[in-house]
Amino acid sequence: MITKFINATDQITRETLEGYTMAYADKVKLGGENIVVRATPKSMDKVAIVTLGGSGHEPALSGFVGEGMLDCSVVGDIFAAPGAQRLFQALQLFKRDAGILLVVLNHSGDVMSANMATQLAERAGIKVVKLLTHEDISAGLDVPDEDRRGLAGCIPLYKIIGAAAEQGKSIEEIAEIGERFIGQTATLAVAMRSCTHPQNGAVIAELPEGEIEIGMGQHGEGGGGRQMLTSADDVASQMITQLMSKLKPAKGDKVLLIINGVGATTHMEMSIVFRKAAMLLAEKGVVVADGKITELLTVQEQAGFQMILSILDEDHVELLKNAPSNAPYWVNIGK
Amino acid sequence: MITKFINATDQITRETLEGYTMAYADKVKLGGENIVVRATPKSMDKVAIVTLGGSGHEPALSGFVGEGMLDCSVVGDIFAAPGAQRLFQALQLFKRDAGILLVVLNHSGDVMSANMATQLAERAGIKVVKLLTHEDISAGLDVPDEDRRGLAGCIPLYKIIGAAAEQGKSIEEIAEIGERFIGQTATLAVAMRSCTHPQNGAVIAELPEGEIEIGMGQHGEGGGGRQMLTSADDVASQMITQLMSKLKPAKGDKVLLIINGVGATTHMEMSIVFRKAAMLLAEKGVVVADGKITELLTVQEQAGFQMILSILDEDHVELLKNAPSNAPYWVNIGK
Amino acid sequence: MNTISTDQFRAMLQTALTLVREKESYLSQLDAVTGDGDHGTAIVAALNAAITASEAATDLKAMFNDIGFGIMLTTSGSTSTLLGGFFLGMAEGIEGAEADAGQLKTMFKSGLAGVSKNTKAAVGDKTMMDALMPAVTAMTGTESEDIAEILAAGAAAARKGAEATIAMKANFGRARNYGERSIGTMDAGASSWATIFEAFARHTGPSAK
Amino acid sequence: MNTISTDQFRAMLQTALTLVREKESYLSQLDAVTGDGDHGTAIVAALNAAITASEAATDLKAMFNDIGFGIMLTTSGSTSTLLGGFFLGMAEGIEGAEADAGQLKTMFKSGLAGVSKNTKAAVGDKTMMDALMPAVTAMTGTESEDIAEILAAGAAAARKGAEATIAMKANFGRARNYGERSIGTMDAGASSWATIFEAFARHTGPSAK
Ligand SMILES: Nc1ncnc2c1ncn2[C@@H]1O[C@H](COP(=O)(O)OP(=O)(O)O)[C@@H](O)[C@H]1O
Ligand SMILES: Nc1ncnc2c1ncn2[C@@H]1O[C@H](COP(=O)(O)OP(=O)(O)O)[C@@H](O)[C@H]1O
Ligand SMILES: [Mg+2]
Ligand SMILES: [Mg+2]
Ligand SMILES: [Mg+2]
Ligand SMILES: [Mg+2]
Repeated sequence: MITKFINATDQITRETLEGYTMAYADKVKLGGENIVVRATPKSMDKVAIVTLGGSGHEPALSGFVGEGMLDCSVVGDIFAAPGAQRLFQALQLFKRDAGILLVVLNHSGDVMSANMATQLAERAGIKVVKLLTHEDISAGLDVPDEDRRGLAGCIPLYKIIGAAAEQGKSIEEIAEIGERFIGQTATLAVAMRSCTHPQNGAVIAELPEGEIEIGMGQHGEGGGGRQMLTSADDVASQMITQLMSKLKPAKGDKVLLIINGVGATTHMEMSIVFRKAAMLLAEKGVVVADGKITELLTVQEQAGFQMILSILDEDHVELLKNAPSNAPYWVNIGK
Repeated sequence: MITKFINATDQITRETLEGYTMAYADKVKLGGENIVVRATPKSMDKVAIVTLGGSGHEPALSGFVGEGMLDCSVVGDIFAAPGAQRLFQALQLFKRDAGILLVVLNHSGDVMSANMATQLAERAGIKVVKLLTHEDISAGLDVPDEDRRGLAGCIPLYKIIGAAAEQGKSIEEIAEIGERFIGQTATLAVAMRSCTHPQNGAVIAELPEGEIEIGMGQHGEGGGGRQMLTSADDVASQMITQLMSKLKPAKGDKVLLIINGVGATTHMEMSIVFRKAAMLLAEKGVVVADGKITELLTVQEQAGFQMILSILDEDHVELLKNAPSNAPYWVNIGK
Repeated sequence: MNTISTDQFRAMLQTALTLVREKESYLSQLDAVTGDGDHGTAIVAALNAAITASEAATDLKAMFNDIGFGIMLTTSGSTSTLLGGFFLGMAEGIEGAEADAGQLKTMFKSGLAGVSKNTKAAVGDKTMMDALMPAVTAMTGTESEDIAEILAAGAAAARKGAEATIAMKANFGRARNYGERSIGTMDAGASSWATIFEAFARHTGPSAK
Repeated sequence: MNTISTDQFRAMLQTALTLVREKESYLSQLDAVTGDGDHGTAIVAALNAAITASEAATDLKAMFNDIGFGIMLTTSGSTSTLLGGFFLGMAEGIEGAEADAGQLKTMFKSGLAGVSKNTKAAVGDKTMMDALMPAVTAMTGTESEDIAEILAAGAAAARKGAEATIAMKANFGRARNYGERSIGTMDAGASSWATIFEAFARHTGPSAK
């Protein structure tokens, strides 16, 4: 008995990518097995932005390949980083003097693949600079960066550095813009109902009815404390308070606030959560310069969401809001 | 015990709309209680496009208010059309010589509200033309239009007539473009796991594990036959075959194909379904000129999707793909 | 009881709200079977809105108009227009601050006409009309000049009509798509309207002043 | 048994696949407790890829290189780099078409070094290293020149190391976020690597030719 709209379980990733590139054929195509690239490549004199990650999180990560964002996403199987050799294939496709900026989310599979592939690339004379995201604060506010996972905060990062690359900035400049953004971004996830692994049907992180876990990662890995859900406002307050404790936005600071739904939680609920978080930011005089309520990075049919908060410098606001992008799942008209 | 991120159940609609308009404050705002309007209104010499519908379907319908799409959405409580007097308030806001095109989905609550409000408006000298959508084919291929529900096909319609209105076309021209699009659009929904009513917790349309119902409406109202889910390809084939039987696209025809997720079904699954449907269209020589895999109109946390197929005339392709739109949930750069 | 005043009608609405509230989740459950599971929520909201809107007026016509527009401003769903249209219709059928038996009959007939402006549904279609239409027929057909008796006749007919919807196939509303599968459950709207008529009758019956 | 050939190593991989496949869902379940529930799926996929990639080569170095790159091309997850790195490491520690006892020990030591290029994890961190490191230590510490005995020593140490992870707190991988809550379950990777070593030993043990 199956409870998902799938075919053979070992064909999920291939079929997903085929369907996706068919739907958005004027924007994206397959550049190799499990390698998604733009339909029309960016000019060779600009830095290429490449990322990697497991499937099962759609629209992430491939949904953000397109003009003004990513050049390429290299896809692994469900919840699994692509192998280093696959990633190396993709890096070979984007070899250029301007260099490749490789965005890696801090999960050990991704990091190990990226390191190995980068070594292979270096030997092949390919210039690669890595940018590691680690904005999850569930492990604590003071833990070292390497103990913090990369969550959906990578996606506004793609928008910002993608726009910078489109403008012809150098790889060093882009990396600096990106590092600065990562340093000012914090994410916290909450889960309510758990999900099943689409290949083996395993229930990942069973949660009793009515209970939530703040701090659960995007593969059902635990990380926080469990509690009964009392109200949207209560959860929103707890989360935005922790994010503010981490980032300490000052009065007048401009921020980006995203509520990223991970699956079964509705846009209705996410809007209610956004409302409370935005109100608490406003109380501190913090300005929500940009917001989003949507599914960017999902965890199968899990219920819950990730709350992403970033303090934006002026150049970030420009790149985020005023630069165009045309990736299937993040279209921006710009100014 | 609550299992959704909400606060008081009678405040859901208000808080949802507040959160939504906060997140996209540069695009939309509240123009009255439960009335969502553009942040910057369109000029008075252009036809206004207004729609109405219950909440609980987010991002529909208010997510499509914005430049190049809707001018206004009037929102009822969960799954309930707004009252006629509320709609009349909104029509008063948009009174203009060019007229108001009011898009109504064929559900009796919506139709009754719209009829009553239109009568009130006429008495007040407001020019209103109604456009009724009824693209659901679950009741059968040959049933009269009034027996067919309006499903998510209204959303590409908003894009097309919204673009036409932006170009300054007359209300008669726009209505003709819209009627032609509705006549060439067919939608079929499938449900797998049911959802709960967010206000009273009632389980709407319980479905046994592993069973699906093709033809279920967007409020859990039944309509089709139940069967075991065997594979994504099988469901996709059944559905696209029925849609093609209704519309009879000819070889070389251009179509729009949308897989609209209604809640818990993932973009991964929807992509797999899109793939098969697109392959079957291609086999018949039908050209997918535009596609989308996304959540436009949801049914709480229900699992399932709606498959929308439209045969596009050349003017539809232009308005759909090449005209810009800037509504929060349908941004299009255009040409 | 020979006349009915605005205050008495307000009290009837209160009783209706009380009785309907007792059945709120039952009504939503009926609606969940062939609709979207919210009729209990909707009818309670509508009666609340009616009571709030009824407060200002001093004569029946103004009060019914206020109620109709109040419902249609602040509540949603099919119920909003059906109940709203009913009260707007009532307003068209009455003048003054009190109604006698004859005026009462005209007023309810006019209420039914108000509903019929919004739907072609009739007896047999499995909607609230299966309660409302027989109720109005029974009321107008009653020879008695006693308002309590008239309302009692309406209530009995409404309940009978509602029961009859169990065996019917739905031709209107969300249930229509179920076709044959809609047979076997009472229509939610017919059930709630029958309850409202029962409340009206109970309020003016033997136990009332 | 004094030497091991490419064909024998291929047969050992087959046995490893068979044993791991028997435990596939158990391994995914272990991973579901503190990770993402896919280790069984991942390790089966990786061993399948290893077998496919092993077919062309005629000497051990080339074969291990093909296996390493094959795994890293077609499979995903932490397992891809860890197992891939292990085989690339093995390749660096061997020449020719056969390995004797001494070469076998060097080869496995070199395999461990290949893994260590990709992770700082060591014994006590609750990862596959808790199986691999003691296994290699036991193998290199064995006086015997008999390959079967060497592999048996490795298998016993790997299993003991895997068992020990139950009491450990995870410092690497997805389980790290669980902190204290990771205690009480065996690490999925340690368990699968122990099984692989058992397969190697079983294949060359008394029941093998
Ligand atoms: N077109 C119609 N004509 C008459 N009555 C209708 C019609 N549509 C719905 N109804 C009545 O309304 C009831 C449902 O009310 P409610 O649940 O409040 O509305 P909604 O369908 O908007 O959720 C039905 O049980 C039926 O009695
Ligand atoms: N950084 C690391 N160092 C050593 N071993 C690791 C590391 N990360 C993960 N592992 C091992 O990999 C196992 C999980 O493998 P698998 O489930 O295939 O990968 P993924 O975490 O990508 O889902 C863990 O049980 C652990 O033994
Ligand atoms: Mg994994
Ligand atoms: Mg409703
Ligand atoms: Mg209803
Ligand atoms: Mg895993």
